[in-house]
Amino acid sequence: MSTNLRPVPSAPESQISPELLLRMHELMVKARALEERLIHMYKQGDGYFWIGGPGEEAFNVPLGMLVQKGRGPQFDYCHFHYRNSGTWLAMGGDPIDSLRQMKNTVTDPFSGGRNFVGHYSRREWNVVPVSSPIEVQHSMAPGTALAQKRAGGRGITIVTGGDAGTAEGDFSTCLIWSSRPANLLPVLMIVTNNKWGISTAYQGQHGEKRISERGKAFGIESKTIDGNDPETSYREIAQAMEYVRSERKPFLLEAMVSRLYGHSSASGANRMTDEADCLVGFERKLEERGLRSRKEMDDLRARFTAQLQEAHKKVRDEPQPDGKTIHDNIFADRDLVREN
Amino acid sequence: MSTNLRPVPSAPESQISPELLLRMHELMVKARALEERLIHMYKQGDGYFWIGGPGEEAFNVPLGMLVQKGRGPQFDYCHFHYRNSGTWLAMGGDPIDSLRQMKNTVTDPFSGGRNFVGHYSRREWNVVPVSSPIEVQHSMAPGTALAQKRAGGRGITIVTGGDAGTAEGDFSTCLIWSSRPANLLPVLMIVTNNKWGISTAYQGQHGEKRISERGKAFGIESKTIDGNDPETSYREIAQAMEYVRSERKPFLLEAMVSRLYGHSSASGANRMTDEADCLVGFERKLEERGLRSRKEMDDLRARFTAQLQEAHKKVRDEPQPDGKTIHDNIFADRDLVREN
Amino acid sequence: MSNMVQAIRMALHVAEERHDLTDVFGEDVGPPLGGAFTATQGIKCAWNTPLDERGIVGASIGLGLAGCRNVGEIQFCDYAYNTIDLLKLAGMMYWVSNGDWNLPMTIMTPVGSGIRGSIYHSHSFDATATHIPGFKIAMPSTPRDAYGLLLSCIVDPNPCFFLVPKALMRVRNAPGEEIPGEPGDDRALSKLIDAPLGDRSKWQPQWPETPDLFVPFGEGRTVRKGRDVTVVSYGRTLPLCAKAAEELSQENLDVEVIDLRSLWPYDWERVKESVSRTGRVLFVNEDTEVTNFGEHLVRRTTDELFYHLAAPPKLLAGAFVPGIGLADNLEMASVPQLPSIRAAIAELAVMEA
Amino acid sequence: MSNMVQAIRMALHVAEERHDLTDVFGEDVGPPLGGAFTATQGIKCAWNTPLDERGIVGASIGLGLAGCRNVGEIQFCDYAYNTIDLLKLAGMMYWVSNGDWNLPMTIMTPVGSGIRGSIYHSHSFDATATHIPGFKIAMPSTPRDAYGLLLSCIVDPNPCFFLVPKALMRVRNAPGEEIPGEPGDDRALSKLIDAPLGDRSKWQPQWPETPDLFVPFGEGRTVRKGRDVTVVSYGRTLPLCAKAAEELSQENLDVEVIDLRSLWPYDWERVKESVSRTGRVLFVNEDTEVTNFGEHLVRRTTDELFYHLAAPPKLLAGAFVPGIGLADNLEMASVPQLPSIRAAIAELAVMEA
Ligand SMILES: Cc1ncc(C[n+]2csc(CCOP(=O)(O)OP(=O)(O)O)c2C)c(N)n1
Ligand SMILES: Cc1ncc(C[n+]2csc(CCOP(=O)(O)OP(=O)(O)O)c2C)c(N)n1
Ligand SMILES: [Mg+2]
Ligand SMILES: [Mg+2]
Repeated sequence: MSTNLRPVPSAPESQISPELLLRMHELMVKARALEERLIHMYKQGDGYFWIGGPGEEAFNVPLGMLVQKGRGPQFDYCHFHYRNSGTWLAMGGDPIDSLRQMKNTVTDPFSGGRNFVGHYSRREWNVVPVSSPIEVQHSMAPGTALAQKRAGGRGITIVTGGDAGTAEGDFSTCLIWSSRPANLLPVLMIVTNNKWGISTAYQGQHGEKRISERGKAFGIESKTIDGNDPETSYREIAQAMEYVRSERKPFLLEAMVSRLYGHSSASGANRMTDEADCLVGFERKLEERGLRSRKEMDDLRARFTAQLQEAHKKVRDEPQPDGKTIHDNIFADRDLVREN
Repeated sequence: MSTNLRPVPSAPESQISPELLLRMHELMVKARALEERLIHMYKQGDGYFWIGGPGEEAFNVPLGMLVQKGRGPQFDYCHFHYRNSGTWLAMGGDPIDSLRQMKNTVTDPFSGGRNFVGHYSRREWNVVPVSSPIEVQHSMAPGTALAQKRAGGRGITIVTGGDAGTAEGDFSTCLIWSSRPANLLPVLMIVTNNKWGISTAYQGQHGEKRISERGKAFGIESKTIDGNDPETSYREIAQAMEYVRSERKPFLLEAMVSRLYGHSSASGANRMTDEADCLVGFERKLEERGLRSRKEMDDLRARFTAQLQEAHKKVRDEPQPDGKTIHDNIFADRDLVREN
Repeated sequence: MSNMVQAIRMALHVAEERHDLTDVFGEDVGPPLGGAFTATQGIKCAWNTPLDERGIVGASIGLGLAGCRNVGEIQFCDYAYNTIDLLKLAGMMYWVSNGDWNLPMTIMTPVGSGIRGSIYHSHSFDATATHIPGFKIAMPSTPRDAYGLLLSCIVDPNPCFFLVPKALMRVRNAPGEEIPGEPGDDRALSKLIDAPLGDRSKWQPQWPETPDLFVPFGEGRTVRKGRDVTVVSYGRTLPLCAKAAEELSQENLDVEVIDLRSLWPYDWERVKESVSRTGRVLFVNEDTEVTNFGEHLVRRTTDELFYHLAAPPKLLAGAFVPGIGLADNLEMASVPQLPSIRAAIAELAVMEA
Repeated sequence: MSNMVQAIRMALHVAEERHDLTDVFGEDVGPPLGGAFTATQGIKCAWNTPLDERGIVGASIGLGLAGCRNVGEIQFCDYAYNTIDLLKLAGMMYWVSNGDWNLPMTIMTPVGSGIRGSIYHSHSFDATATHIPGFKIAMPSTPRDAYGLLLSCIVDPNPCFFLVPKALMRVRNAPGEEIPGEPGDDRALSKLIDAPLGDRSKWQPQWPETPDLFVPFGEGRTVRKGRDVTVVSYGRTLPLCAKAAEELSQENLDVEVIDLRSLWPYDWERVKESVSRTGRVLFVNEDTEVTNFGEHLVRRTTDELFYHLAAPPKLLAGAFVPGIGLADNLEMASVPQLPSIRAAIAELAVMEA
């Protein structure tokens, strides 16, 4: 790894309450168990493709806990990419729905079996459809933020993406449109930097010392944090969000994270041993601080694993969409997004 | 104008020889006379559309004088935009050819009457076809620079564009591809900042203090200069070029310039009174320094004007392309760019 | 009586006053210019964007997702070709979310030849647009249709393209086809709604009272009835087809001319009924002729009407060349003109069955 | 015997050794992966780019302008839709400079369905590509054709698309259609040129000696002769058409199958000769069916062969839906499959004249 990517110093001691830490841990375990189940499904042939966010839980879970979820410009708009399962769960998503999308059942609430796993979408929560093309969400984000700026209130637009994806012009579009002096926009731009784009290493492709520095020329507040530490993540995300909510200005947050199972099932979806596991680190801390014992944590993990196994069984029996339905829902006849 | 755009301090006293200054002046006058003739042609109906670079001569002429002109990777590749007439002339271009393109005659050596005026192209000189879509040249520039890096030598790639155009993703593409640690590229990126994109003022759209600062995050050497001063321009371009030629690394040069006749004929092509005229300033200096008298300058101007008037008459009688030729030159049957 | 840009302006005004249009935006769309063709002068919600078409389409999608009816302009359709991925995403938003997220948005853009715009200001967009599922596509040939179609685009809960034929920007309505409420006198209307030259900072438009008048999607217009040949067109070539038909009527040829007006959905019933009667059909548009929307119409014709045809269905379209050259001869040779249209109709009329 | 990815790899190797290919580049194209489909493993001049398709197409143009024969890969054609403007520019470089600057470059990209790639990894690109003037377009359906067509693309002095049907990446040549010089044994070939799992840093491919074998542009291949119906296809659907023809031969239907192989220029003479004989033609491809290249072929057929037709020329193509859904049923219903192709041929064969 190039010196560009020296480890990010962690933030000072936490002020986060023990309850919150435990809740965060629970969600991280749940998210990991979900991803492991999904990988298992893939390997069993219960789904054609897996992609997700194992290794990013320490960042994605706090993010989801801090999203102001709801419908319309008073709430946060979420333009996620395909590694946000932890965020989704922390927002209150039901893991079985991810299994449904994995198995492309008609019951998949995000796309009815049309889209890949991890491609969330829910109008009730302002989660716009995740799409596979890298970085396009960054060109759309200013649009929802514009509506929020005009509406007043504290709703913000959150857009996430990976490190390699910042090479697309859309990343630059988001920087430019969010920082226009004529209309600064409440956009929280998040880069989860796992130092890889599929098989392509970060260091050969990025002349930037840190991706977050790309905000500086535009006067955008920017920061790079250790996304492997959930306490740091929680605090930093909360701080960045507060800035965006109250100042109505953009913020660029880069989080250094791990990629624990490689890129996707296309690269085998096997456990990497050379990447730090945020869950291991966090659990050690919780144990040291006497907040949760190893046994409690193992039980928790076992409980989620069992629940997901049940869910898997259930989903296996759910129906596949009918071929004739491909023509359904091409055009809407009502303006659903404007109805209350 | 916002404080973002405070005037750029001029460089220290010139070391440029009087001969060079006089040559530069002559070319600036010639370039101005050419643009004025082209505008005149437009207003007379001898052409459908005018666009060009009056007001940018103090930057564009030195640029053209410093280009290492020739064919193939040992020479400079030029990816120009539509305001580089001064550069073209300084490289040795014949002004009558611009008139031909203005009048879309079959004799137009750049496109045979197919393309707008100012859309230069010449393989012998490594000048790739200027295209109207803003900023696309920035995505192509890394390609010629790659060939040059591999070929060795001192050839560089020069790419020019306006201020507003830097909002396109292609500008960011050029920054990123030129500064890849795996292969730094000899690209001289030039932004001529006239503080306008057609009718849209700079200050509402640019959060950057200076466009050149966008290079910093990528470790790209960057500078903003007063492009209205030909001595500064010459020195700064020479310095930037020397860096790119010898270091084989990118450089981002922003030049503050004037737009003397508005955007194009679409906005009337009338002389603006609120923009500084680089030629006026330079002529005052030359007079003060006793290098060229007012009378000599007036004569020079009159001579070019007369020559261009003659050329205009000549071009008026040259034939238009035949409609049947639209199908010519769609596919090449020989690899001309590789033949010597 | 309004020309097409004025009609567009009036529609935008009506939409921002009565139909919750929140944003009209694009390069040079806001003050002081009000659009490269002046179509957005005096619109209160019009604003200037950065020079970034991906940002424009992206913002249009984002605004639509947030429930804001909006019109994003691409200054010339020639500059939309780096956004096809985003347009495709817009077209699939409702489908991919299986009916959860619809997307109200309109992309307005000038298309086609006719102003000696040379290579990068003369493109057609109908072939590209009709190949993107999930969009409704309108393309007027009269100011009144521009008014009614644009209003339909704006209130539609789906992504729409509003394609404006550049060549017809200054064309006026035929007598009797005014927009109700607009002054009959051109000068009077201009005084009310055209921004003055020079300083415009204090200018306020005076809008005539014009009604909601929706030209629905999928409803073509039979511009001229006829027995011998059916001609189907839209945009710049439509009035040329009508003119050719009129001229040919003096040669005893009775030509029916249909203005498609909306390309998706399109009025197949009208085309079908006509071709079933005439047995001969010519489709005319100016996009380049390979993988052209007119070829879709030819295919549908052979699919459904083969046994009604008295002659092969024909397409007259733009030459398959990389661009439209600047010189007059080049432009004229590249896209259908009155003589070539007339000749194509006349030839088709006498083809053996 | 090679499969299609291996054939591509061998062609790239031959081109870098003997035909001045200087660069093969794109996302994950260089070591360690050697391409999402392994098509660039072991190629010395292959390198990884930033994740930026505009940069890839732009660099390909720039390299070509500098005289470097190059192959730029777009990982999936679905991700080329933000580069259409650049592709159009490439296609016009020679024309706009009136014959001064030709542009050798190849854009290679996997296309189509067949791997349950869902919405964004299943797109076809033939409709889009054939609407861009100035490109030559190759689309193989066998490894040997992939080898020969890719070599033709690389040495061509013009921009070329090399469209690789994803579904056929692992398909092998029919017996007797090997690439001369390749080992007949699959395992032997794999040992020579497939990168090993795990650490590849010390791996070196052992290339078999394969010759220059150019499949020229504009030359289709009659895969099967027949008297009753002509079927014209390319890419993924071609072997399905051949299979359908074989099955239908047992029902006494004699079907001719033509593999177009190159979509521009295309072998019209071959199609024309065949349709003149059979009077019936079905075009099959999997791009969405509105403004589809097959519609161009239908149009040309009615234009030139109307009076030879015994039945309407038909097109079987992809459904006009925003994407190909992930679930098996959805994919199968979205693009032509063996049963639908067989049915379409059978139906056409008995249509009344
Ligand atoms: C526009 C586009 N190009 C290429 C791809 C193929 N692709 C999928 S993920 C990926 C790498 C993404 O890397 P990064 O942005 O760092 O995100 P990560 O997967 O590492 O979280 C690529 C190239 C794509 N999905 N979209
Ligand atoms: C991609 C694209 N979008 C829009 C246009 C229309 N257009 C032509 S020039 C221009 C403004 C360019 O401003 P800037 O980059 O500052 O250059 P300047 O003309 O001021 O030198 C615009 C919007 C275009 N030519 N290309
Ligand atoms: Mg990454
Ligand atoms: Mg400018």
